[in-house]
Amino acid sequence: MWPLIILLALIVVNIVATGVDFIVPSVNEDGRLGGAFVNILRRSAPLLLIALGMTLVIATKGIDLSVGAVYAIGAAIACQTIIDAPDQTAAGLVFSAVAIALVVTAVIGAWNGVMVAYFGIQPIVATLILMIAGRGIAQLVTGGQIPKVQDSSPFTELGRGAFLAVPIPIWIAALVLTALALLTRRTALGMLLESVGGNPEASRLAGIRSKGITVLVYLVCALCAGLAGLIGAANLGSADANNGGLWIELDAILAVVIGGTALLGGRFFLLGTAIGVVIIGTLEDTIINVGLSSQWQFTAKAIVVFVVALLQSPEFRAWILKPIKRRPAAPAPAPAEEVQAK
Amino acid sequence: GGGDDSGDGGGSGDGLVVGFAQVGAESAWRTANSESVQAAAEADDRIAELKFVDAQQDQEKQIEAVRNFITQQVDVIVLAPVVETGWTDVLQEAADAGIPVVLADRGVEAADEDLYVTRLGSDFAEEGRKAGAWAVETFAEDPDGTTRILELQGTTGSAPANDRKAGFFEVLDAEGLPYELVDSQSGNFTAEEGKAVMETFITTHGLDGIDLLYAHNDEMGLGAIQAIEEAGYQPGTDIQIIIVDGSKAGFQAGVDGKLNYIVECNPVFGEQLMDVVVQVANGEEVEKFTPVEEGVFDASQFEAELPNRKF
Amino acid sequence: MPATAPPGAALVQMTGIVKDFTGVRALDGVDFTLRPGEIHAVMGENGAGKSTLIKVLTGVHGHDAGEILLDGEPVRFHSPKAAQAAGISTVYQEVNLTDNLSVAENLFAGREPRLGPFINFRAMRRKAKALLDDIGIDLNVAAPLSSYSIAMQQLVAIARAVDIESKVLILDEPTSSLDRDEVEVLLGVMRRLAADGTAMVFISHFLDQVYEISDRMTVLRNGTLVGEWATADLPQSELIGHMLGREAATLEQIERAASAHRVEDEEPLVEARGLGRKGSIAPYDLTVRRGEVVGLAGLLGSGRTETVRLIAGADRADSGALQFEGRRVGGHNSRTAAARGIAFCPENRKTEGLVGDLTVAENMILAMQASRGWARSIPVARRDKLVAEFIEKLGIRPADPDMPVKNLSGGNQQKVLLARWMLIEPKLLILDEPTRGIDVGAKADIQRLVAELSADGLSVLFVSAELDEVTRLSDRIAVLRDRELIAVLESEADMTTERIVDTIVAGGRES
Amino acid sequence: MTTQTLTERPARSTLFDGLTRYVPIGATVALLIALYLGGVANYPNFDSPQVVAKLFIDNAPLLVIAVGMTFVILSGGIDLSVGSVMAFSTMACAWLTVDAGIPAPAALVMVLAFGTLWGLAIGAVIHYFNVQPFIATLVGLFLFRGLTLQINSEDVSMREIEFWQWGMTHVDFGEIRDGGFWLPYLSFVAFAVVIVAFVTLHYTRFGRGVYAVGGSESSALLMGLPVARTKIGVYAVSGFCAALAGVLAAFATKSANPLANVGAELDAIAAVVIGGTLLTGGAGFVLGTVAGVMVWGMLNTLIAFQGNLSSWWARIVMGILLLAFILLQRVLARSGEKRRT
Ligand SMILES: Nc1ncnc2c1ncn2[C@@H]1O[C@H](COP(=O)(O)OP(=O)(O)OP(=O)(O)O)[C@@H](O)[C@H]1O
Ligand SMILES: Nc1ncnc2c1ncn2[C@@H]1O[C@H](COP(=O)(O)OP(=O)(O)OP(=O)(O)O)[C@@H](O)[C@H]1O
Ligand SMILES: [Mg+2]
Ligand SMILES: [Mg+2]
Repeated sequence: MWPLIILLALIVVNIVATGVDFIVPSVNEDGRLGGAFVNILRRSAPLLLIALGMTLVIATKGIDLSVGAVYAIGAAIACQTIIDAPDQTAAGLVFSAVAIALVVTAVIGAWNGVMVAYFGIQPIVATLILMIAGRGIAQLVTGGQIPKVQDSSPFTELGRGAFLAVPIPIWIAALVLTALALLTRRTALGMLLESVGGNPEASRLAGIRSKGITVLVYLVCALCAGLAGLIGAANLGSADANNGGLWIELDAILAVVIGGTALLGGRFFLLGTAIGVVIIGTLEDTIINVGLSSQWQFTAKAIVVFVVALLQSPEFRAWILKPIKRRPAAPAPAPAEEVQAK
Repeated sequence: GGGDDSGDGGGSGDGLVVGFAQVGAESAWRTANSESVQAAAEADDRIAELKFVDAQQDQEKQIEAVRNFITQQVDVIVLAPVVETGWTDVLQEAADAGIPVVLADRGVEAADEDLYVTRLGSDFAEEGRKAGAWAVETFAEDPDGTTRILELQGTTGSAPANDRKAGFFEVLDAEGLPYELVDSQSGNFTAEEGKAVMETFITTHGLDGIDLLYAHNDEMGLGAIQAIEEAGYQPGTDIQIIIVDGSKAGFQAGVDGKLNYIVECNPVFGEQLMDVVVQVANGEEVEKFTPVEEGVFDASQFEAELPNRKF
Repeated sequence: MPATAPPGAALVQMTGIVKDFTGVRALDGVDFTLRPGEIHAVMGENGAGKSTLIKVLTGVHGHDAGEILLDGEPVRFHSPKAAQAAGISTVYQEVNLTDNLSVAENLFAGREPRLGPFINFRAMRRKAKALLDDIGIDLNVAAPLSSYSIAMQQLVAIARAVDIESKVLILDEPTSSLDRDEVEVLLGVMRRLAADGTAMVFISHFLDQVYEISDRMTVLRNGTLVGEWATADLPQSELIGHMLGREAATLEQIERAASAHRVEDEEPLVEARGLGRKGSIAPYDLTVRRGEVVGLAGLLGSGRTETVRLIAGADRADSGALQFEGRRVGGHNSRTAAARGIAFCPENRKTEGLVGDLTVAENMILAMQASRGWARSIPVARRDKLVAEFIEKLGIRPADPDMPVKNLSGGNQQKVLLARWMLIEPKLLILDEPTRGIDVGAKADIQRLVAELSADGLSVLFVSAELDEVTRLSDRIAVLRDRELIAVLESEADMTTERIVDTIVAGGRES
Repeated sequence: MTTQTLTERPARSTLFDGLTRYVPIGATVALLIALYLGGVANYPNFDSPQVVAKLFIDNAPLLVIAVGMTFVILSGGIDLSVGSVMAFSTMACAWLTVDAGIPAPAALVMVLAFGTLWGLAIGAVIHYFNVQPFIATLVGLFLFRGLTLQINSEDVSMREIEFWQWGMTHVDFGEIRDGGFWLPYLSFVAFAVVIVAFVTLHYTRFGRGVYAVGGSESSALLMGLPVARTKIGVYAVSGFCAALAGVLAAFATKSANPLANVGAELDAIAAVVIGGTLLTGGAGFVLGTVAGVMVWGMLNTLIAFQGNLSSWWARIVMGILLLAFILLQRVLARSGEKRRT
């Protein structure tokens, strides 16, 4: 609930700064929806995909630092495959380029999962390996160049096109969000994930295939990252192995946590993550809209994140409200000392 | 025991061992630069081996690389410094070890002048000035009086971003061009962010009435061009665009009429660098600064120049 | 010893204590008085609010209304540390130690002997050794606490609390996983402290212990105060009546259900042949027939847990073979075991049993869901029905299936864990200390349930530190000593507490 | 039965009990030595003692932040702000001494005090408001990068100020040209930090409290340990270390760069974890962290000596070396560790 309030506040700030045009979608000549907020959503799609995958990983008490590198690999493979072909506009080619990219990223994810589940390596280290090597692999694929796909290739539609007036990246992100939500909430997968994250040993003794689930989760996360890379590359028509998705893992984790999922595993909230992503996306625009210079980007982000984090903390709210609620001089107990039998 | 110094210079008889501490691989420009240097060293008989280290844009890593070259006792160290300051000690160590240092691309602060032999590279402020000069010329008689400018800066705090900005506005101010800097944000030298920032510029300020977009490199410029097209405008016509660098893709965009002016920043100076390195190793006199040959190109030259582009 | 208030005056006086948790009122105007030098038992069913009362007193939880006086002075502690500083030393219900540190460090954490600013490890180990010797346990004090069983850890926690010089010592179910001998030692220590003038609060579901040691008792029910009595004035049956709010007649000892059917005739369900694991349990043979209840008896650390974990597939055996329903079991692990119908309810509910963040309902259906696979989730209606049924059957309170299980009282958590395994309708139910921390009423319910299930053909293998419970429920008893299975007692005559103790002692002599 | 020995004592050596927790760090050190010998066998001049000394010259600031990070990770937290705090501290040194003209020693004290205060503040937020450490310190990561850029968006030189020369002053051990090596003063500062950290973690109540809180915070609270002080304390230590690392960086380069140390927090975390400390808290050693930093530096040195790797192959090889290292460490640790039940 708090993230939603913050998001609304940000939107209000933007509306005050730039007028209601900010939120009201406009219709472009070619019938596509445009406007500031739609653009934010469209641009946030890759981050959303990654953050969704990350949510699942975090639910199992893991973390995936390699998503940025996987993003770059997905983008690199797709673009390189396309530009290596004689006819960049062939639909079949684009289809196979996308398929190859997704298969490779899935394999990478499975690898991460195996390292964590079967070799018992701490997730942060296991994925650090690919975080370091992954960009190298992406650069290897592109030979250090930035492959540029012809604008006429159907591939670019993935990032720039629209379906029923709504930009395709938004469709993809919404679809994945719905699919994951259904998959985790309609089946028992969500509960099993939370169980593995909450208490792996108890889960094992209860007969849960915790290793299989762990591998699956990392696989899905990498797949999401690969897909995000495809959208990013399609949007630009090019793949930048070195900078594509750089530090996106931090933003993704940030979005997950803003959305209310704890890094300690257990309960996860896909919708919360989505809101977190939109907050981050809106924030970047807000800085420009209220006329702050580039130097402010980091500082403003820090402030907003801090406010969200504090508002989400019941202890903070109690502390702030205390002087209002109760006036008696008797010192109330410091709230943080309450032990919730953790 | 460390008495075994047989490596001294890696067999000075058959050529030089050169250590090259490169900034990173952060852009196509940089990759082209690395490849040019590596290829030139490979092809050059006078060079026995090129030790190449990529510091991933981190000064500490680069200093570490230089120290490693010193320990390896290479003949010449080539350094492409990430930033200008902070090199005194490590350059002094190289001097103490009797290894000459050549700077490539960016420079170091003036006070360290005695610690390197020569610098070969581009002058970012000059590139900014070149861009500024064209802007002044083009918009001298702007019908509405003031030239309204959007700027896409490079990575906040990096030398090219700072100098290209400074050089550009230096000329504008000096020439007295009436202008308004409508907005200026960092696009981190990447197409991705260049596009995103441009989209926001468009929604915030609109494009009508904006005269000029100045992008500190190709990638950002190309990203911005897409954003402009997607918003339904004609880049190069509805808004004039200057980019710095001049990659193939940049020139292609120029040929397609999507941008108006390219200030070259040439990464392909490997052969020039090898000549300098050999001269330095032989103790010959060299100039303190050797500029890389760079040009400027306007719409009339794009077509002709495109085939000559190497990156 | 700290000076005590004049006789008769209250050392601790709590009046009108109210504590609300979101949705639950755990304490509702409870009064509690602790007098100097007395041992005061707090009694009540699972979830009555005993632990909460203690936690309010010692500053773990703040309270919403009421007053606490210590030595006549109003106090409100902000943390257990403050309470400790004021002379209240506590052993909380769950073992609350840090098992990554050594035994000695746990004993002295926060009050390590020092040389200047530095900890004197040598002195600390020496003192730790002495302290443990004092209560009769022999551990390697430099080893990490995690290498010891939950019972051992409980003893360490008690030793720590006892050693902190204090005027009030609070013990919240300290004996739940202890053997009778350890209990004896603990009671001895308590008597000694009482003689020195330390006032004590004692919480236990073992009525005989309570009657043996306590001077007075306060009974809680459903978060409210029922009353306070001198132990001598309150007969056991009346106490139970007060606790449960109903007549105690239902609590008659349960007849051994085993006598109802002849298990010898049944075919074996499980046969372990030479099953063993290096460094953990010597190879053993053990047979469990259909419908049979086999109890495991032994001292702490004798290897009972290890024995059943091998059969449950929780650990991998490195020798021997296991037959289930006449077929040899290969690739045995928790998952395949559950699929075959082997349910294992582990002894440490906090670390091996429950998933604290999940709800009661989710924890209950976890094993069932795991055996169905993730794709086939249990239909909501079916799930609600099953969960409601077991909440009812086991008397889980509050009867809210959507409450995070970590917010339940200890005993109710245990019941949730039991429910999880009963739900999968197993063929073999392995229970490791199933009645830890469960109140008298519920214990009787559970024992009856085990008897009933076995009458229906379910086999049960169970471990309990309470020999009475073992003898009462079992058809046969396997006796362990020193990580070896030394005897299986079959005949009616053999299955007495005395025989078991004799066997353990003799077994040692013979080998 | 008497109460002589109530419990049975499994046949298990006490020596082994004590040693199991040293297995990961033992494995790390053994592999480190193997890496070094591999380098010596393959590259000329790798046996120069300066190769080892260099690990402590170039990585001195990393070592210092990694030590601070060790405290935080042992307590079960994480500190992502160190890289930015470090860059900010270097920039603050430059700003205070070059622009504001404050005497350098005073500036140094101010910067260190700032780092500590920041740690205290964020620790208090984490503890009292129960904000996840990852988020709270991520705020620091953004905030101080932003503030650094706002102080100055370009690099600043401090060479004119005499004081900053101190850090790189050499101490020579033997004749450098034939088998000697040198270390600057700032390496000794880093060593001092390690020693103090080691003693604090292992021989003081605060240090043991860090392990206890990392093992189980709620238990530590119920045991009556000063949880608040410990949790806030570790962030203060980390903040101090980050500021100190910033000062060391100022010494090392006599310049401040607003974009310095991006990602340093990950390097530090990696070093800590490679050194055998568990990210979940409660288990690990500060000496393991030293080994972790050395591994990190050694891998970089190997790649530099190899010298013919393109940018991408360098990354890939780094990844492969790290992978091999971690897998081997894991295998060694597993075979050494007896599975407990
Ligand atoms: N942190 C919490 N949040 C919400 N409810 C809680 C919390 N802790 C305890 N409760 C509730 O308070 C009530 C009293 O619990 P308490 O632990 O005091 O019982 P108890 O008498 O100690 O029982 P037991 O004998 O099982 O240990 C229970 O209904 C329990 O669910
Ligand atoms: N006296 C002791 N000295 C050392 N370790 C012990 C001792 N007693 C128990 N342990 C350890 O405790 C662990 C648990 O033992 P185990 O579970 O086999 O005991 P148990 O018979 O199940 O007893 P209980 O479960 O009642 O504690 C074993 O790993 C063993 O190493
Ligand atoms: Mg209780
Ligand atoms: Mg046991």
